[in-house]
Amino acid sequence: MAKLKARMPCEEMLPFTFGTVKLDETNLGVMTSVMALGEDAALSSALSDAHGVGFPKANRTLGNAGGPRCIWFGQRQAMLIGPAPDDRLQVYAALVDQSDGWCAVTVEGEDVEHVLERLVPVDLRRMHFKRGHTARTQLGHISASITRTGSQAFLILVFRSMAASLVHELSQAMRAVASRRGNG
Amino acid sequence: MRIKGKGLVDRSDPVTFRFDGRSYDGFAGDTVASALLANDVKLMGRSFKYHRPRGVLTAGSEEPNALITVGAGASAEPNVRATTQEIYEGLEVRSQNAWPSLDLDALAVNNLFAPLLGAGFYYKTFMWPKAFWERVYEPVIRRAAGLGGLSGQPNPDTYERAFAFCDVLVIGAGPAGLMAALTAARAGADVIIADEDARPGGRLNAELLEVDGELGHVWAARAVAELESMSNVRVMSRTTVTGAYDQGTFGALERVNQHRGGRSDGAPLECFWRIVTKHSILAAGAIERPIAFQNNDRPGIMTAGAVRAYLNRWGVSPGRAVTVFTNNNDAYRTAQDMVAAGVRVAAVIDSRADVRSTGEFPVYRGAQVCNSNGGKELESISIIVNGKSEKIQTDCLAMSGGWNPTVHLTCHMNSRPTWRADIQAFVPTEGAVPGMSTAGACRGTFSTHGCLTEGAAAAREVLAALGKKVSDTALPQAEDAPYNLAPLWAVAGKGRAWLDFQNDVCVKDVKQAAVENFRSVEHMKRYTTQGMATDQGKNSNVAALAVLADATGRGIPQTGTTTFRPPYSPVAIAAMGAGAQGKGFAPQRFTTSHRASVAAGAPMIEAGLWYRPSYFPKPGEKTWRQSCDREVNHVRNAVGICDVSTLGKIDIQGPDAAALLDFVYINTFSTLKVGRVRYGLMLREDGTVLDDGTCARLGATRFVMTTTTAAAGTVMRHLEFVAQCLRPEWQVAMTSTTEQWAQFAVAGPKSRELLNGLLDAPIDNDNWPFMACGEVSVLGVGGRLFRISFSGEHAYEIAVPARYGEALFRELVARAEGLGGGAYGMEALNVLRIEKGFITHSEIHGRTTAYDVGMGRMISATKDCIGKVMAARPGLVVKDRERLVGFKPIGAVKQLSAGAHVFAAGAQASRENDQGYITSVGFSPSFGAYIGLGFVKSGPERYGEVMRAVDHLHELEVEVEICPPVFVDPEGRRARG
Amino acid sequence: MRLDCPICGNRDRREFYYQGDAVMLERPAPDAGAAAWDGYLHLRANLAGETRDLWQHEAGCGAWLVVTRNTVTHAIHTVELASAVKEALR
Amino acid sequence: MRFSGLRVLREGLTGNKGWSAHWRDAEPKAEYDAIIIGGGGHGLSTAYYLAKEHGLTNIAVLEKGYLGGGNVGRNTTIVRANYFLPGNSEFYSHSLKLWEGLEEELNYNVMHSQRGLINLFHSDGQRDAFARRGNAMINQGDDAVLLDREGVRKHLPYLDFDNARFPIYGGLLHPRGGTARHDAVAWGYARGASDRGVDLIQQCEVTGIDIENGQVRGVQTTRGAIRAKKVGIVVAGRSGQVAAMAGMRLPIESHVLQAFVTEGLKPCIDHVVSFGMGHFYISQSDKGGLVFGGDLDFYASYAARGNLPMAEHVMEAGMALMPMIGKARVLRSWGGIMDMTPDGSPIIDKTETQGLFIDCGWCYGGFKAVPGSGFSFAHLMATGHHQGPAAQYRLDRFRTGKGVMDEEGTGSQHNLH
Repeated sequence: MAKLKARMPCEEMLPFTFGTVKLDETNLGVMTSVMALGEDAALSSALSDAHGVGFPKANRTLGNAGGPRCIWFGQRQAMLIGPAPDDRLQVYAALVDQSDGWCAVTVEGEDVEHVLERLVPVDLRRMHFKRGHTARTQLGHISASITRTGSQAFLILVFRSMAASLVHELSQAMRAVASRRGNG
Repeated sequence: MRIKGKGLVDRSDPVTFRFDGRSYDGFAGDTVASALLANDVKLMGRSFKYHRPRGVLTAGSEEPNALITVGAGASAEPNVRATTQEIYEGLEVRSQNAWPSLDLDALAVNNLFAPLLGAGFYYKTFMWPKAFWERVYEPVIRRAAGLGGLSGQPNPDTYERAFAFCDVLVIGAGPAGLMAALTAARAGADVIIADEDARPGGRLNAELLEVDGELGHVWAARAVAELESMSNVRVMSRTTVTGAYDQGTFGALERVNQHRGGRSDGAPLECFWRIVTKHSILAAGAIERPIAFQNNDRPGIMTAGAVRAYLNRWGVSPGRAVTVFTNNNDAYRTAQDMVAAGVRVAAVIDSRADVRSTGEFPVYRGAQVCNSNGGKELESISIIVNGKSEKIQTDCLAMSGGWNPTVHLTCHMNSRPTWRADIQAFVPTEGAVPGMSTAGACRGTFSTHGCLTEGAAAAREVLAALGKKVSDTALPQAEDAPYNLAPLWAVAGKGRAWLDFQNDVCVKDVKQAAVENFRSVEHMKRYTTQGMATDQGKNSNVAALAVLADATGRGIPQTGTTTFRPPYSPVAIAAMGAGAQGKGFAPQRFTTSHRASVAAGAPMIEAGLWYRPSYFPKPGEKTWRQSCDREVNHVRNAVGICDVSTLGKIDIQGPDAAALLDFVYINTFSTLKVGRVRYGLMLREDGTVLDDGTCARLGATRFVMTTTTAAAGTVMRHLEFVAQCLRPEWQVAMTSTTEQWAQFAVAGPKSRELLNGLLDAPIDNDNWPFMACGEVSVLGVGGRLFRISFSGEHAYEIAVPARYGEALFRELVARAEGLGGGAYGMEALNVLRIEKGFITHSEIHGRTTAYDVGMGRMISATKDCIGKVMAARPGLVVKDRERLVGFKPIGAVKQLSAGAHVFAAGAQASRENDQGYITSVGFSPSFGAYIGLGFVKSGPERYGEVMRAVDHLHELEVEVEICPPVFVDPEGRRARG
Repeated sequence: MRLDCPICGNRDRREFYYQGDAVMLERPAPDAGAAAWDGYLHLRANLAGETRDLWQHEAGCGAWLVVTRNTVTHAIHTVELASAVKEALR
Repeated sequence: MRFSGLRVLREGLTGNKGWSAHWRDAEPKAEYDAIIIGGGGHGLSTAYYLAKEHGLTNIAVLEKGYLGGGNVGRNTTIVRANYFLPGNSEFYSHSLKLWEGLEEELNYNVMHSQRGLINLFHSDGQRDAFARRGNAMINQGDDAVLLDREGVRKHLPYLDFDNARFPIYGGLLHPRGGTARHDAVAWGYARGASDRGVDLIQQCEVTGIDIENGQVRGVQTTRGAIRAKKVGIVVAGRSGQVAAMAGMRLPIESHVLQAFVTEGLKPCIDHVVSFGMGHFYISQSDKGGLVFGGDLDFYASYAARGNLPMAEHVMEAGMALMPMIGKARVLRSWGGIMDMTPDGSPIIDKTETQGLFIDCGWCYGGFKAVPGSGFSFAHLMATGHHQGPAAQYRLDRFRTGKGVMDEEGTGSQHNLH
């Protein structure tokens, strides 16, 4: 019997590099919308017990790449990344599988802040937006989740269907920034 | 004429450029204007109305005369100020608004007819005969109007936009701005300093004034270097702050590559910045005023500060025998600098009688220039001194009527500037822009010392507000000369004395406006077009106001004020709309089956932001209709596959999820069993239909709602509104899962047969009846199966995680083809749903109620819901409302069109007789005829009536029978089979 | 224009959706009568001065907000979560 | 004084000394038969038609600023009659007919230019909706032509036909649509009204409306009390505040709409073009500036100025639709205050106070309505009866649901029309 072949949102589009900045797709594995129902504190401790990361404060992430990670994703909502959610969480939260709903890319390099300042209406400079900070905002006209993962690295999530537009927007900005370097 | 040893241009870097086809030499650092003046070219443009020959008036972005077109072909850029365009090797520029040439301009004949072309003449004539306005007068006027021209081709250049954030934005990098930035930056504030010039420094680059014992431009360069070395500072040169907006937001235009040829691919020409700041310091300087006198527009007549700037910054003397006409002290600097540079100064004409000024040049005190003489270049001026007329030979007159502080940005949030009599000028009103302070010349403080002092003081205030410790920055030493001025706006006399140079508004025009009762300054401006030119009145508004005040016998502050709106200087549409050209205007959303559909040759059409296949052509099919008919037949007779992933899917969970659904749908969902789906209709609060769709109950407290593709976002927002604003006490959470699932309709009598080949556990009519739903395993992948139908056939929608979407779609289509069916697109989908009378947003177009679409009885009587009360308004339940019906053509013409209006048989097709209209049509292969849906007054009561459907635009008139909107299987047996 | 979202912080106006007067929080009872419903849905004080209106941080956290704002100066005084304002009304 | 080409010639040859005031500035009298509050386009045309059609000349127009200083002086000058719904169709059709005779009527060149208006559509569904609209226009007796893609290309070759995000399927051409010189309309009506004896009083702000026993008695102003038997409120952008003086709350929310003009350019856009998908419309003035705009800023405002997000959105739409305008530079942007109603259609009606009338709620379509609105409002004020084409513009339609004219179908949210 035929088997269904999986396809990533940015397949065949990435990676590429312009100037000092590299854009690549990342596979985050299982992603689950965790929406609090009831007491937030109870949900946070249940999350900690089950997965070792609590429910993050607004605009923050808990955990790191590789291990379980919880990215704040909206009012009373977080994205649990990595493990399949423990069933016990259902007492405190609505859980929704979003593993296929979002396209995830990493963008990194020396000029990454200059690339993103062309697209994002939030101050993402390191002094204000540190590692572990996250924002729900827009990238161009695309609704996005943007998280700083390193001094020159960000994780960006957008709806899967907009992967091509995301790549287009980022590549335009990357080229423009690279051209300025060329001008010295 | 270039002056040896003068100027800041790089003499080691010669640059060649072309103006009107002729080659000229200049140096790096030159503008087109300075380089042309160095080559003794004085004629650079023509005025708007009279086509008067014009030379350069200023040395900055306020230039009204010397407007040129840069480049050629598609990237030609009109209306560039020669005074700001830097030259580069290979630059090609042309003059404008002249034909056949700048020197011999045919429309200069307008100048002879000037007496007929006074203020507002066009309001009084061109009215006869009536049809001549569009046919004769207007085309002639239009052709003559305008300045430069667009190429007419798509803009080939790249532009970008960006956001920047800071604690303090310093606008202007003259002495005040640089001092403010240094003070703030040294204390650790997050600073952006922006200046429109390529070279920061402001007037320090144009003067020979000293700061701390060195030339001002040297101090400025040192300050800029220090700022650029600091990580908390961003120095933005060639960047004009164009507008002040709410909550500390500023627009700014950076000319990234306008000064360079041969840009690399992807390099932006300009960048439009949105700068967000806690505080701003306006240090934008001042703009010198011309004085109105007869023929004051002749090439060679310039502002005094501009003449000085050309000498000191660019090493150019605009003349060989310079005269100065002034009402203030400042212009004497021009004479002094000229003499020091070895240029002859023929005279200084000072309108003030009581001054004791001297220099190495003749000074006429209490004198006025009353006329200029020459052809296309100044040859001499006539002056009146002690009541006597004298003529002075001169090829450059430097005039100064005083300085206007650059208050523009302080007006952008509706504040009006304040009149200051001592300097005869408007200054910013305190608090005009929240968070903005002002320093230096833009607030009427003109000495270098004053500018430095105020810049530092403004920064210290900001630092205090930011809670930062003020660093000990010593104030540099600089001149503190007094600015002494006696008002002189217009020299009395006959003839035309220009105020607004570009628009050819003269003193007499303002006076005539006053006579004709355009005495309000706003009326005068609109009647004469004063201040409407590309300089936004920067050079002329205050003088025009003064002339109006005089003409109406009022003081200047009593007459009115002047205001300015964004942008400070004009901004290219391409810059503010950067990235939107072509496909960049809105994000594109692609379904997982997109590639497969394109590979199958399907034309993809826009559905909101999504792309969906229109139809799937097969070899031998010549028209879309042939494909569509085949696809409809597939579904009716075998099985069809359609990607329906674009429909909104909202996962709704929580103890109060059912209550929420009961509240937003007109029908009841709390009674729905787990594992079942129900159709629902939701209203806006005003009683009209918002959207429709199915909603499945996956668990006791979990539902999945589907919305139409078009309304997915609107419905999500509506649900959040209800949950957060109306019922925050409810425990309910929702999120969109539209993107998580790839979902396909599998429709037709063979749909179950097809699915059973894919599902790991087979289904039958008992375990999966009509309107059942649940989880399934599809070729080993977990998915969802809904037995719902938008075609009326036995049908399902099957969903898998999106990563498997493409694979499943290909698999489904292949299997469907094996069963005598195949993929179907939007055209077939539309026909199928019309045949069943299912509505889309063509019918629920925002003006229809549940009653109108035949679902009035679905509104539950036993519960409240959004829209229920207002839907019962008397006007919305009358019988003769336009209500949903079907249409069948029954006469000789069998065509229907979804633009036709419907009339009673025999009635004239007029608005008074209008009975309704057709909203959707399709050719039904099942009937072998066109059928349609639409609305007719008292619709359901008129079934069987024969009416006229008239589409004037398509020249189509059809006899139609009004019928129930369900054409196929009205009992609904097929879907249940 | 920028709003201080109580959850996300200071953000550009382009992230927000505007609905209208915050009177929309006070939905009348179904039997409140035509005048009450007309007032709820249509009639507006529409003050030139301080108003309270409903916004949603649509491109951010998704929260509905009550914004107290001056319609003449565009000064923004307070931004509150609509759910909290509504709870307080009950 | 009658204006003519001959007159311009004679004055030109004699030093332009013979021109006189276009209108008379009057001092307020103690009492008038009727007072119009608001010296904008609608107020001035109301006064003109009251005098001309109904012989009421003992009337005054009270203007707090200067004549024509409101929306009539800050719009994008479009004149059209391309409505779908009954109520609007006949009203704008009537107004357009008045425009077509306005120069002769007023002896003032308002430069009404019927250069044609094209509404572009970008999908089959939009084409159908525009076809229905075009047919409604023809049913009303007006003109409309449905253009396919190639038809649009003939008229507007500079549009992006090859690569646009929302491809051009075609357009609905309204040949009699066009533009006019906005200020001239206000001045022409002012001159016409003044010549017929109407007192035009500038710098006179109404601060109160005097009502006794449900009957209007006059107004309080910054220049004293003035008695009047009838008072008409015609103050778009300030309707709510003036109505509040009579204790009324209106179905209106005030919103800011931005507009833009570029530097002067040689002729390049001959029509009025409207881009539905991007909410963008543009024309070129006789002086050469591209005049364009888009949607509301969407938040309630009395500031008459907008913010960048909408300004940028408008420019984006322009670039998406006609990338040849990229190098045109925006010279000036401005904002007008719009009376937004719950259905996007206006109000011309009596009020519960005897003798008090109101004309408001023009959303952002008021300019083209200037002649029609004045004509109908004058009729209502003079006779107490609604004039035919404006009969549906009732205040109570939202309460009753009868005669709601929601052309956009966006429902009772004021800013969505």
